Amino acid sequence: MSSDLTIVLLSLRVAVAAMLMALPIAFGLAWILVRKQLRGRFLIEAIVSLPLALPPVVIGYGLLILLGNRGPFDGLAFTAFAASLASAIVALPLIVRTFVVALEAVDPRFELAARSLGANPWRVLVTVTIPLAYRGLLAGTLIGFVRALSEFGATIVVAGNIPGRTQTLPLGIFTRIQAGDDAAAYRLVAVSIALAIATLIVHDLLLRRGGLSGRRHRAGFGA
Amino acid sequence: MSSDLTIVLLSLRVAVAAMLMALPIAFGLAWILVRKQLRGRFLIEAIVSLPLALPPVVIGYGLLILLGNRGPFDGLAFTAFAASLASAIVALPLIVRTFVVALEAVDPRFELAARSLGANPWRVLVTVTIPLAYRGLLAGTLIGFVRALSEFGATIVVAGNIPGRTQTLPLGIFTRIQAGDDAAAYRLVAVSIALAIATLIVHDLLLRRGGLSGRRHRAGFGA
Amino acid sequence: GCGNGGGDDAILVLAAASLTDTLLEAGVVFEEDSGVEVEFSFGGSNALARQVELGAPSDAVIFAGAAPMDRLEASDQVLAGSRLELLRNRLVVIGDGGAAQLSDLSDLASLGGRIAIADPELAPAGLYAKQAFEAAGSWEGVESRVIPTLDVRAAVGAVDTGSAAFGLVYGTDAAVASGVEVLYVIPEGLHDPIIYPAAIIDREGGSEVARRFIGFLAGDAGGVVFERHGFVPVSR
Amino acid sequence: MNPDNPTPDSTGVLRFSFARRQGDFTLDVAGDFGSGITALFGPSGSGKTTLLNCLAGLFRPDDGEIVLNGTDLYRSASKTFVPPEKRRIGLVFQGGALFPHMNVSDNVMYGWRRTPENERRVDVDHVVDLLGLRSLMERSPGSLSGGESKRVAIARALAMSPGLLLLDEPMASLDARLRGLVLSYLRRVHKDLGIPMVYVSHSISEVLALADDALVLSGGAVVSSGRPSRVLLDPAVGGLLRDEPVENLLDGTVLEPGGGGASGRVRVGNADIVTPPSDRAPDAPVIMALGAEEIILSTGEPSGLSARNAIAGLITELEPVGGLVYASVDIGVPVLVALTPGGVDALSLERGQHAYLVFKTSSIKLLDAAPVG
Amino acid sequence: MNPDNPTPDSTGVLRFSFARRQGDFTLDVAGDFGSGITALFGPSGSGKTTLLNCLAGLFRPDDGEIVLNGTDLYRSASKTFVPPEKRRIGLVFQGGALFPHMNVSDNVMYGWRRTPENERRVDVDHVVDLLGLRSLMERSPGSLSGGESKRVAIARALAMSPGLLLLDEPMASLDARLRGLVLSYLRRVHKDLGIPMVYVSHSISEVLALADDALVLSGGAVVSSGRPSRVLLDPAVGGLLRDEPVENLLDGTVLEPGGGGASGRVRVGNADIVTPPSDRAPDAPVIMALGAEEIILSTGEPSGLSARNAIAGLITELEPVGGLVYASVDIGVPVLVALTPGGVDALSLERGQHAYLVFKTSSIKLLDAAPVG
Ligand SMILES: Nc1ncnc2c1ncn2[C@@H]1O[C@H](COP(=O)(O)OP(=O)(O)OP(=O)(O)O)[C@@H](O)[C@H]1O
Ligand SMILES: Nc1ncnc2c1ncn2[C@@H]1O[C@H](COP(=O)(O)OP(=O)(O)OP(=O)(O)O)[C@@H](O)[C@H]1O
Ligand SMILES: [Mg+2]
Ligand SMILES: [Mg+2]
Repeated sequence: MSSDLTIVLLSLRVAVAAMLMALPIAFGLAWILVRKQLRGRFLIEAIVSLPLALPPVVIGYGLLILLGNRGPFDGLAFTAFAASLASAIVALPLIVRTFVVALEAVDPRFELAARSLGANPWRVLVTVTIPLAYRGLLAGTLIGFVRALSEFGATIVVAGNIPGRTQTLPLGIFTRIQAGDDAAAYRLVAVSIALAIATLIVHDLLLRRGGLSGRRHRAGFGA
Repeated sequence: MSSDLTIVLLSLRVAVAAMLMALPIAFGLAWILVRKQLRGRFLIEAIVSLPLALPPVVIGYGLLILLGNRGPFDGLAFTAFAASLASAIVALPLIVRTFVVALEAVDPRFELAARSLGANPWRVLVTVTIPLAYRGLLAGTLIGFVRALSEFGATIVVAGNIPGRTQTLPLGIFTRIQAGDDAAAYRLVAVSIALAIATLIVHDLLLRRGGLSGRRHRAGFGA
Repeated sequence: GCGNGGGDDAILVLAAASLTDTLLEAGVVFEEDSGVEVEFSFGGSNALARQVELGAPSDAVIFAGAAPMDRLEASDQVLAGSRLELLRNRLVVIGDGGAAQLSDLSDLASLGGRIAIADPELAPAGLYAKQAFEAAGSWEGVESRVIPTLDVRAAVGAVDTGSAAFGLVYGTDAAVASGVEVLYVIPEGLHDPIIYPAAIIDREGGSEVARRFIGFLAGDAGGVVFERHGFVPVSR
Repeated sequence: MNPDNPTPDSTGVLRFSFARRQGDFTLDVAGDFGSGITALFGPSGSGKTTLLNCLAGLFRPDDGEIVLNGTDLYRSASKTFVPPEKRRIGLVFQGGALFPHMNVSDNVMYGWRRTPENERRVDVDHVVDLLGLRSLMERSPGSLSGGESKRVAIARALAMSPGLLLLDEPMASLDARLRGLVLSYLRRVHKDLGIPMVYVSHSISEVLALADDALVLSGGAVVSSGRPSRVLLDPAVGGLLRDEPVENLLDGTVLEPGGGGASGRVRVGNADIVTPPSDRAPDAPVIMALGAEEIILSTGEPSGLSARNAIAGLITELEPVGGLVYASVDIGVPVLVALTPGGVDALSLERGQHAYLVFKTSSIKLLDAAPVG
Repeated sequence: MNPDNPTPDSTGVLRFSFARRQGDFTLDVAGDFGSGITALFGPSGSGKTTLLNCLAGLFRPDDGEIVLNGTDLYRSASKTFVPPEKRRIGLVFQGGALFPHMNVSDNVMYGWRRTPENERRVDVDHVVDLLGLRSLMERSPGSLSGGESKRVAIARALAMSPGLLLLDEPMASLDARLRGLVLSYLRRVHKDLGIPMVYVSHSISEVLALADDALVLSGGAVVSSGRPSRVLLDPAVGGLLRDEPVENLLDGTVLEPGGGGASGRVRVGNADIVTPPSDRAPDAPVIMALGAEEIILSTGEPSGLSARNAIAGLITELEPVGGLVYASVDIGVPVLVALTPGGVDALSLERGQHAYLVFKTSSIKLLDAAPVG
């Protein structure tokens, strides 16, 4: 068994990588779902929701087929990348749904005002849409990250349980429970909880930084 | 093995029961997080997020200790109730976070306007807050329900995998994979996907019913 | 009986997931014989043992290996003297279609490619596989290429999809998987005997029905069912 | 000024004296509102909206008291705070605050539904028709124009038959025709149902056309209050009103309604005044609005003027306010006339002197001409 | 009327002819806006805001064309649609639409930052001071009062130095003093920077004080357009303006500024007119606003009147509009006087007759008195 520290560092690396993969895609999809009146809309919704509908182990088998030698992405199974990918896919629907709720709350009037002030759609996205949806986007990221940290079923199937290489916190905990090593399991559970709380603290700090947004109407009845 | 139909019906029953437990609690917690400036706020946030931070199997073991022969709620382990409870706990953080995002987007000005028009806080909740947060609340419910339908790790530990009594869809899929009966496993995966899509369709219908809400500012720049 | 729900005399048996089909079938036969309903909860053997330890309701257990049963015995969960050996299984090396037959387990050390085994920490099958490598003196040579998987099925899946070149799995699992080929049957002497033990759980003196059911499984009627599914009943 | 209402000097309906800090701004006010219509005005950012929100219970003061008809709505000493839904105070929000998830009809009926049947005194159908909302009833607020939203907000607040009605710039975005209609309807509602009103406006002519009392805020403090005509001449207020005309509001009785091209006649004080035609019955009470700047003083009897009115009176006061001099001329009732210092000098006007008020028929507005509510 | 601008009849800066349906309402308009200030008015719900949104590119018409300075902004035939950020059209939203996540300063600077340096022609610091926003710069829009929000919205639109400025009721919620300041500042900006403006207002005196042209909408269609004085007398418009006074806007030159208690003097046409004091330099051009209803006609030379002005002129027209008769009196420039039919009869007024315009100094407003921008 690898040391607790190795496990924690690996878990963080895997979860961060998962977020790097999931967040841009999630934002793009949420944006399309909220702002575009596509005909393929429902299909996107369905595909995005799938990973939520299936037990992670099944997703793991699906990924194993994709990443195996016979699949298009030969040789990626049983690597840290596979673990990140599994986490990203499992976290994606949660992130997308939360992003959708956050973006739906943004009044398009502000986006139009920004455009009439000379901002092109990209600028509007960066200066208006994202800041206005900030709280919700942060919440979605939090959910996604914490979910990625706790991902087990898909990961162990597609990435295996290789200490030091793919054994993340949940896998480590599971292994120790199965082995009857309760003390070690409790230690890792405590570490998981600590990590989640640390994430929450960072989230709250970022929220406070994001200052004004989300409080838009709290203060007065003037305007 | 029990029939596919039995499994589907049981899964639905378990997931619906899970929602009945989780939704009121989730709404209450989200409401407190959004509207009250409590000192215990962070504690609530942390407790609510925990089930997300831990692998479901760990939650399952925790519940088993509570519901098992040696716990305070003897006799509840390995029942459909245990399965519902497990699903509810695992789904709760997702629902709460989405509800928080949805409620944060509700302008308190409308709530105050309603109160000045003679509505007490409960009426305001029912006639203003909930309808205004409708899209987000629905999204949270959708996420929670689909997550409950796909819950595996906690369920198998605390409710067992008893065909006809606690074998929900994900457990059924797992069992069939173990038995090497790939065809049956694929069939159940297909059923899971179909259920998720049906849920999405219901969600979209309800959204359309909820009509006005969420589109509040789309139409004009008049007001 | 003291399982829960399902009627007063129904019993609940926690059993290894690999026995699912077999036991459900045997359960039906037993029920027709005795008029008593048997319910099963299937899972990984180690997980089942943990569940019993933590207070899961159960009347009998059937595991895919001795270790979990040893643990339950050690913690006095099992009715003394009720343990018996029900079935045997074999460990085999599988490979994807093209690989050549092996003549010895140590051949794997010289061939390249990843080797999937159930995680020795998680499943008895993994333990047996590790013992076999160690006995063949090639554990050091292959350790870095070993992929510990969730369970035997996942090991089969890894080979089936080509993510691993070889796998060490039970003969019964290899038999039902279509895309893999048995390359070598590992001699039984290389590892602890692969025995499926059964026992009665020690609650209020143990369930009489459970005793009868285990007896049924160990007898001729049960043996027929097991053989039909590729197992070797110990009683034969 | 409205004979149906007790004088504003009698016990106020609403008494308040409280402070509330928000950021750098502190609202620290004391005063009372009578059972009539009170105009609340003051520069942008002077605290008008904040005051109304505190009265309605949407904001909580830091300290002080608010008493409505002898009942404490708020009192910091006893920690009393009556929640907004128990106050029955209607509020027309400056920004509308229409419920975006309900159609116009549900918005209007929201407060009505929560009013006990025996307290429903406002005819909602009539309000809807008068405000021109009938064709909008099924529409969503998001699709309304600015003026349409404002009108829905007014209807919504009225439909709850409030015990006190607070209106925060209800006329912004309304065109002249609607403004006239709404003004006279509010006056009618007040008269028929006795609902006291507090009315925020930046238009002094609007205020004068409607209000029995006035209260002026500046920088979060009350700088003047009392009868509108007195408040408007208050030197403390002068600077705030620059560029705004002062208007006389005179109680009168219709002598001849006129019509078909003929002018009407109205008796005000001792004088018969030629007015635009109206559809009022003879002997109907009427309010005649006449801008102080639209009256010319003549020392001799004028002739050959297109102005139809030349009313003899006695100059009782001459008061310089800002750059102007206001003369109060008694014609049975006092009438304010705005003069330039140069004009006063040129005619050597002084107190006690007789003079004619010269003004045109078209300078007159007759108020209270609304359809009956 | 403004000598700096080409006459409105010359090629318009902005030409439009398009239709847009929204729900039951259809806006179907054609017209043009000149390089001056155009007043857009019409009843509530007539389509003013919709028109502005289409011009700015925030709404897309269903059909038709919009051409700015010869460039197509929209043309359905060629599927041309220039996105709003490329139009450089500033829009002051009726509802403000301030960015809630930025403080006031960032709101104001938003468009400025996106303006190429060489196109920045508006002095933002000056706008901020003039609109009284300096102390609000760090505040969040949610904490602003109604009038404060409106002012920030004006500053934000100006700061981008737009090529065309659309103002949707910018004066709602502003008190009289601010309204005067903003009006004259806008006029100044227009004159100095040549920014054409379209200005929605419900106040006719505001319109007249500011506009070179007027366009009247009703029910989604253009019912009249042209010079304000002409538009206001258009019978098609009459019904929409009921209760609103008509105002004369006369170009003049300062003769004496006055001050220290003394009146000023302004030359308008052939006449020297006694005005309120101003701080303008002698010979400065000035606009004199004088309500048509505030003028009395006298057939003989009047005497003993407090009115300081009695200007001789010639009646060139007598036109009945609504219940009134408008006389156009030539005093070098035409001046409109509102009369009652009764008054016309009593003096037997007719065209070609000589008459005196009698009006008070205090009836006069001098415009363009803003601090220099
Ligand atoms: N959170 C806050 N921090 C600082 N100042 C605030 C805050 N909220 C309100 N104010 C200030 O309080 C003052 C009073 O606001 P209020 O809305 O009552 O003004 P108002 O008289 O209604 O003005 P208007 O006529 O422009 O609507 C304003 O100057 C406003 O900027
Ligand atoms: N989605 C819609 N469905 C039906 N009617 C609509 C819709 N959107 C706007 N309208 C109508 O279009 C008309 C024009 O609206 P607009 O906002 O342009 O009016 P406006 O002239 O600016 O009025 P105001 O002076 O009251 O602001 C209004 O009557 C409005 O109700
Ligand atoms: Mg206000
Ligand atoms: Mg509008």
